[in-house]
Amino acid sequence: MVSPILVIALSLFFAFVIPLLGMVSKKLPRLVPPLAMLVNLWILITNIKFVSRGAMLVTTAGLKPPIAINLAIDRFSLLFVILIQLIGLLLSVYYLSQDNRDQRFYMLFLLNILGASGIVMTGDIFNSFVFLEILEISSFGLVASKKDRKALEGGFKYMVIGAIGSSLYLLGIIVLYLTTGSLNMAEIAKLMPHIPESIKLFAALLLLAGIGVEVELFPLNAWAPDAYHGAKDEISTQLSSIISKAGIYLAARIFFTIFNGFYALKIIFYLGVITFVIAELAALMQKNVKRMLAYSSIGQMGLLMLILSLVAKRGDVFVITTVILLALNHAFGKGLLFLSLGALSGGNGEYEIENLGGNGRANPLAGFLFTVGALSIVGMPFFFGFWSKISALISLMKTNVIYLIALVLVISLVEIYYYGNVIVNLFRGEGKKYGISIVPAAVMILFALFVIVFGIWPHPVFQIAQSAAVSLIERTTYISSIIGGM
Amino acid sequence: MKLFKFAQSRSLWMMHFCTGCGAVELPPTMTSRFDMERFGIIPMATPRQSDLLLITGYLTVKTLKRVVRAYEQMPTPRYVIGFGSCTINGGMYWDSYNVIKKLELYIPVDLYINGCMPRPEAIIDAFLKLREMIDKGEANAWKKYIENYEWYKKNQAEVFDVEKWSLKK
Amino acid sequence: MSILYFFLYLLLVTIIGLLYMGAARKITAHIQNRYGPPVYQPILDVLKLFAKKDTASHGIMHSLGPVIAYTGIAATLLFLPLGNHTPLLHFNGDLFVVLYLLVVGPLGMALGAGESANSNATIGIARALSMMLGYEIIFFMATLPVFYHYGTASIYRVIQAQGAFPDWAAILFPISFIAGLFALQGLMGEKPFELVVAPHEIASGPMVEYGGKYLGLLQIWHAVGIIVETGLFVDIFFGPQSILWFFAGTFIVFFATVIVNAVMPRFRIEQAVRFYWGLPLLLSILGILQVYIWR
Amino acid sequence: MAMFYLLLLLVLVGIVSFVLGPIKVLRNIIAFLGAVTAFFYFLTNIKPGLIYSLNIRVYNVHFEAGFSSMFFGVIITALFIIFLIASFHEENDGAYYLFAYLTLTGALAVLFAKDLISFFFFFETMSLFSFLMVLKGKSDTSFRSAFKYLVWSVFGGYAFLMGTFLKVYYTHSVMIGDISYLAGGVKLLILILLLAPFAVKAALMPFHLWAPDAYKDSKDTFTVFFSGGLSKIGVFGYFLVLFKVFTEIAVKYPYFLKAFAWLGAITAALSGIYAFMQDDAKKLLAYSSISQLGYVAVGFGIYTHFSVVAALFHALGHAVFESLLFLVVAGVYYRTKTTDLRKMGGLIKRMPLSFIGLLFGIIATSGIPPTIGFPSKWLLYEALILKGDLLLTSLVFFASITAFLYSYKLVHGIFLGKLHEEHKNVKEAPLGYAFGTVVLLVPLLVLGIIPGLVIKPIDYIVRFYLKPELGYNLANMNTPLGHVNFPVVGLVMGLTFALSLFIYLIAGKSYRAEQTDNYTATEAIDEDFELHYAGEFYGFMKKAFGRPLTWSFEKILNAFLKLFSFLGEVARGFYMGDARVYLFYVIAFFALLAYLMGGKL
Repeated sequence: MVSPILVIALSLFFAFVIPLLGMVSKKLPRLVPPLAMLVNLWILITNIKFVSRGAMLVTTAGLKPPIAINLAIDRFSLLFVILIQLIGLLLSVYYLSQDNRDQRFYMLFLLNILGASGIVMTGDIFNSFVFLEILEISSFGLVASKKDRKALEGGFKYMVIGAIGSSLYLLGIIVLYLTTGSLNMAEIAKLMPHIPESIKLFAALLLLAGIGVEVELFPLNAWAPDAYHGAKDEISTQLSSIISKAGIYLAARIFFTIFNGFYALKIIFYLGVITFVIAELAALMQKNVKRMLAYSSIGQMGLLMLILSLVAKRGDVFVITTVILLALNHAFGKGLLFLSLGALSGGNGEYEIENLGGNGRANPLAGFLFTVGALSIVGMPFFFGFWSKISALISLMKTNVIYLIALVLVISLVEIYYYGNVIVNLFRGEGKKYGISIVPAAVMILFALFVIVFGIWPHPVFQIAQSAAVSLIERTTYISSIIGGM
Repeated sequence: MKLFKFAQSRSLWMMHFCTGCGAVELPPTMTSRFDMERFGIIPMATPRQSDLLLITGYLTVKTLKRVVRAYEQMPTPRYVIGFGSCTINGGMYWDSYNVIKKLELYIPVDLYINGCMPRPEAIIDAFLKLREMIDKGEANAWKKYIENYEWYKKNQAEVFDVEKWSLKK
Repeated sequence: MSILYFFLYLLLVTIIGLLYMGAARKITAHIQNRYGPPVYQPILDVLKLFAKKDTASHGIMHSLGPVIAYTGIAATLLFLPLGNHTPLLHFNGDLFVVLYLLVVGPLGMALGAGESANSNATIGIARALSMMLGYEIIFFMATLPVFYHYGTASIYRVIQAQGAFPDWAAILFPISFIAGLFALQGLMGEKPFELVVAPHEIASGPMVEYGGKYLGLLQIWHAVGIIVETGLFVDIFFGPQSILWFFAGTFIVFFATVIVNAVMPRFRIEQAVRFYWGLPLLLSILGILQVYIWR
Repeated sequence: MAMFYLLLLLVLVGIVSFVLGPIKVLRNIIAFLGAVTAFFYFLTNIKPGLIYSLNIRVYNVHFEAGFSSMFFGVIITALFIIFLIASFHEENDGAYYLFAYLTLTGALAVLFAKDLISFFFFFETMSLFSFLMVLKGKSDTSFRSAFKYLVWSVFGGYAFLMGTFLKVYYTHSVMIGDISYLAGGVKLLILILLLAPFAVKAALMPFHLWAPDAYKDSKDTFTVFFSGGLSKIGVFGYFLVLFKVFTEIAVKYPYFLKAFAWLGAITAALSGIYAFMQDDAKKLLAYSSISQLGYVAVGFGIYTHFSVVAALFHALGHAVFESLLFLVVAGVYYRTKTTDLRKMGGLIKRMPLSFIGLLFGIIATSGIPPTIGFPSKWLLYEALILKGDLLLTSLVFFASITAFLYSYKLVHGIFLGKLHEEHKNVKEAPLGYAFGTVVLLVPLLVLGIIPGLVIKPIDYIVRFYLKPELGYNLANMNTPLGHVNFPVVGLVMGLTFALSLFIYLIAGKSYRAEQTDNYTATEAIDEDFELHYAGEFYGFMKKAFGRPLTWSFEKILNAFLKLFSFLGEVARGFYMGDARVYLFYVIAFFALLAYLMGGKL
């Protein structure tokens, strides 16, 4: 077998190779990321069969946990890391088509993917902090890489809030270390019962701050609209499809595995609801399509978090499955939306609805893809979104919060309203025609295919998500498989 | 057939074309003093419905064409009564440049009522005369119009634009 | 055989209706201190009209309009019991058949008048139809309590359910009866609701392009219409009558409308409709409440 | 299995005709054959009581064919064929037919669906693709109306979904089944939520706001199917919810039924009034369609055996004559390129067949015998009087009077009056339209004279749920109140018509007059003189109605939209774009948490 540690090691290696290649030729660097992703994916896929019900332990420096740093990969994390690498691969292929980027961009991109995968794979809470830092810093760079006023502004805001968040996250880790004397997630989880409530709560809140920035929870998500708006379209895709997914994973891992569905999740529940409502309402009033997408993706994350927090009420496999489905739908649908919006606006920053009027008719492919993405996000039948939304509602029902179903449906109507408005405007009147080269088109079509194919035949995704969910739910197995019996 | 003739003579629906001062004599004729409805004569709104065209007073170039049009719109059998001396010879307007002197030249007239103005008694008398004529089958002026159509048209053409004003059948 | 019977029946009622029209003219004349024409005058008019040689027609629908009109009213007549005298068909249809057949006539005339591209005609039609929003609904609401009270929708059974003089529907439901009288005035198109044929205003409205035999058909349509409309009213409100008393009743009702017609000026159209939505509507609603209270 | 095959067939035909998009002839042939095959497959293979459940692993989709679904299915599929044949004359791409077929698939699947989730699924499918059909409409405003339509129908769908979840939550069964045994008011809530989408589809006020625009702006031939066919889903839904889901409603909530009936009557009356105020033919027809569906709601609201029979019969009648009217107007538009009543007129001389179609269409709309409109109206009135709600009866009668007004305005505006100069040489509508017109005329007259033909199946649908009171055979109908022999009515009308025609023929002859040979106070008019009186046709009624005419549901809706946009503004207020403020948020957040958790720390 090939050790998954290589995923991290190789990514780092490739990242440092890039500048060297850059000296050789300007064209080479952009070939590196796809290569790296391919290798990583190959490694991960070879590992799938070794990841059984518990977590697969990958030790470093020949020491056993809890002493040593280690990766702990169970089905849940494997699913997420594969998702991240896959979207990373698609994006890096997307980059192939466009030159006039300097090599640093590709470095940042690789590091970003590295950070995300690291967060997902590590079994060590301090490492998760390290990877979080890598992730965030590289994202600041990526957002700002457009080098215009908006982009820099967005990057700056992201950096400020992200820095605060991650420092608080570190603080939380320190608190846990002081009380348990361990940095290993499994170890901490094992000792969790012995920690006094107040400390537990304190730590949980601090950690929540760090994660909240990533998953765009209400008060901590102020950076998101500007960052999404300022960044390039593909970077926005990355923000919504990769970084926030890492955040979701971290939230699930920490608050469920470590804190064992601790009631701090109640806070997440309320925050999720608030985020969901406020963001969607804000999107309703947006005339700028890209900002609208930003708000909508915040809203989606809010929905995700509130569904996730339902685990506190009842550790149910179905709820986690729903979370995964929503995450997948969001990753692909929203990614598709951002990319096709880029194609529709022809790369120049004209995201106002009236500027986009008729562009859908002028560029049919991009218009069609945007429509597909939008319909999937609002959860129309024959698209993957339908299943994720239905199962979200079902899990709401299973956990006896009927009134939330009404809320979610009303907000979904709001979603229909603004997305429908955009779609209708896209196909009204005569618009400007922009060419779309083959590679980005192919990437977008792949995104769309996922949404449509699994919208019509969702069963495989359901199965995978379920098995992943099971391995998250059985936390005792996870713990025992890392540091033997408890 | 006899019955129909009887009906025709007994029910005359009148369209009074009030071109001149003669019209003032009609209200007393209709209302309670003289009451022409006794003889089954009532005023009608449109030429389509009426049998009897009553030309009350002088005709000018301007009104003649309209009279002709109205006359042609009336379904046959149709009757014309020239009312007052103006319709006979222009009356007091005999030397006016734009008054029609002789009505006969343009549409066939069954009978004239002489005088200026004829009193209501005279009008009713005329109606009764017309009734007799119909009974006897003498009131055939409308047939004359159909027979000598071209001649009438020629006369009309001297006064106004026949093409525009007369109806195609 | 029965078909022949229908034809004679129809002919008879048509003549009676024409005589009613003559009577109306006579009455009006006397009110205006004149002699007026002989009572049989309308018959002469109709004969004259049918004797007309060449009448103008604006096309097939324009020609068929009066035909359809007469069709509608004749068909209605065959479903309407005249007091105790019942045509063969009375049991095959009830109130709603009659009500809907009554509409065929105006519709036919409307279609015919419409094809003659004459604005006056169309304005007349528009008025006629709008007037229906006024009187038709009042008439319906006025008759409803009777049918509801006797628990049937068949005119024949309503007649039979009523008795001799004291228990007539008119006595039982005086409010509805009055409302019905209001409605009847509009239904007959008499002043103050004579907006459809307003000779001095829109040149006799729908009839403006009709002369000769078309006008004749419309005349006999109107003639039968008088009998049917007043007859429906008498049937519903005056219970079972022998045929003679039935016609007496219809004549009395008709007489009332004629007198009102003779002394009334004319409404403007929206005034007329609004009038119906005022007092008559209130009365008919009161009538309905009355029957509820009785139950 | 048959049902699944049917749906599959439809989807495949749609996809094929999409692929064949550019090759017009072949595509049309395929589309046509597909529709016909589907129709006959439906007639032959699908029997009531047929059950099939499709397991897509994640979820089990249950199908069941009942009498009602058969009834509506036949109507919808037949109308689809008529729409299809006519639509070949228009400029359409392959996608248009794909969407059309998927709409039909959704509609039929809704009829077959046995469990609520898949019902919702197919309902949304239908809404989505019919939305796309409207989006492909003819005018630029079609976008706006399509959007309106989407939002409304999705609103209905979500209400239905909410109801579904409530039902599942309380009854633990996702199947379409009884909820009337539930305790408390929740069952009323579920009832209303489940009825909402059908109220939207059948354009019951106040859910009708999408309909006039959507009907006006969708392609003319599609409107035939849209108004005649898809609205039947709404009627089907009424039946489903009132009889299968809430079986004891007459006992539990009689007042709900009363309110429902009144709502239907108000819909009929008000939209009748709106209808005769319109100057656009399609908009007028849209309102008339809404008005006619109002009667159906009344029939269901009365909830007696023959009122429901009347409602279903009227639904059928609506499908026939409303589609006929829309089809004729579509043909007229095809020739004259306008639906504005003020710009047309006198076309009777140019398009006689269309005129006949429209004439009988409006006669049926006004419910005059001997057409399909009459028996249902008659039954409905009998039911109303028997129920004893006289004021409701009067309101319904008022509505049916408005039918005369808008019907005449329609026929006069298009076919009667003066022929316009630019329409001097228009031809009769092309074959596709003519075919539909003739085909629709047959049931319109036959079922008007012999209603017994369809009363029987309808009675089968209803008598399972309600005590049969209506006595009927092929010709007669008996209610406790009265009795009609429809053939006799037809016969008498024919007879008297023959008589009057005889009088007309023996009387003196007549000549054909020009339209300029007209009584215009003896003024000579020339060809282009404007004699056609069509604009402001019932203008004086504006005065008669006064202010109330200006009230509309739009205002309430706009108030809602205002509320939402206000909330949106508030929400946006949080993201004012100042980094310092955002920092403040973070700190405030922690202050708040510290305060809330203060006790525990």
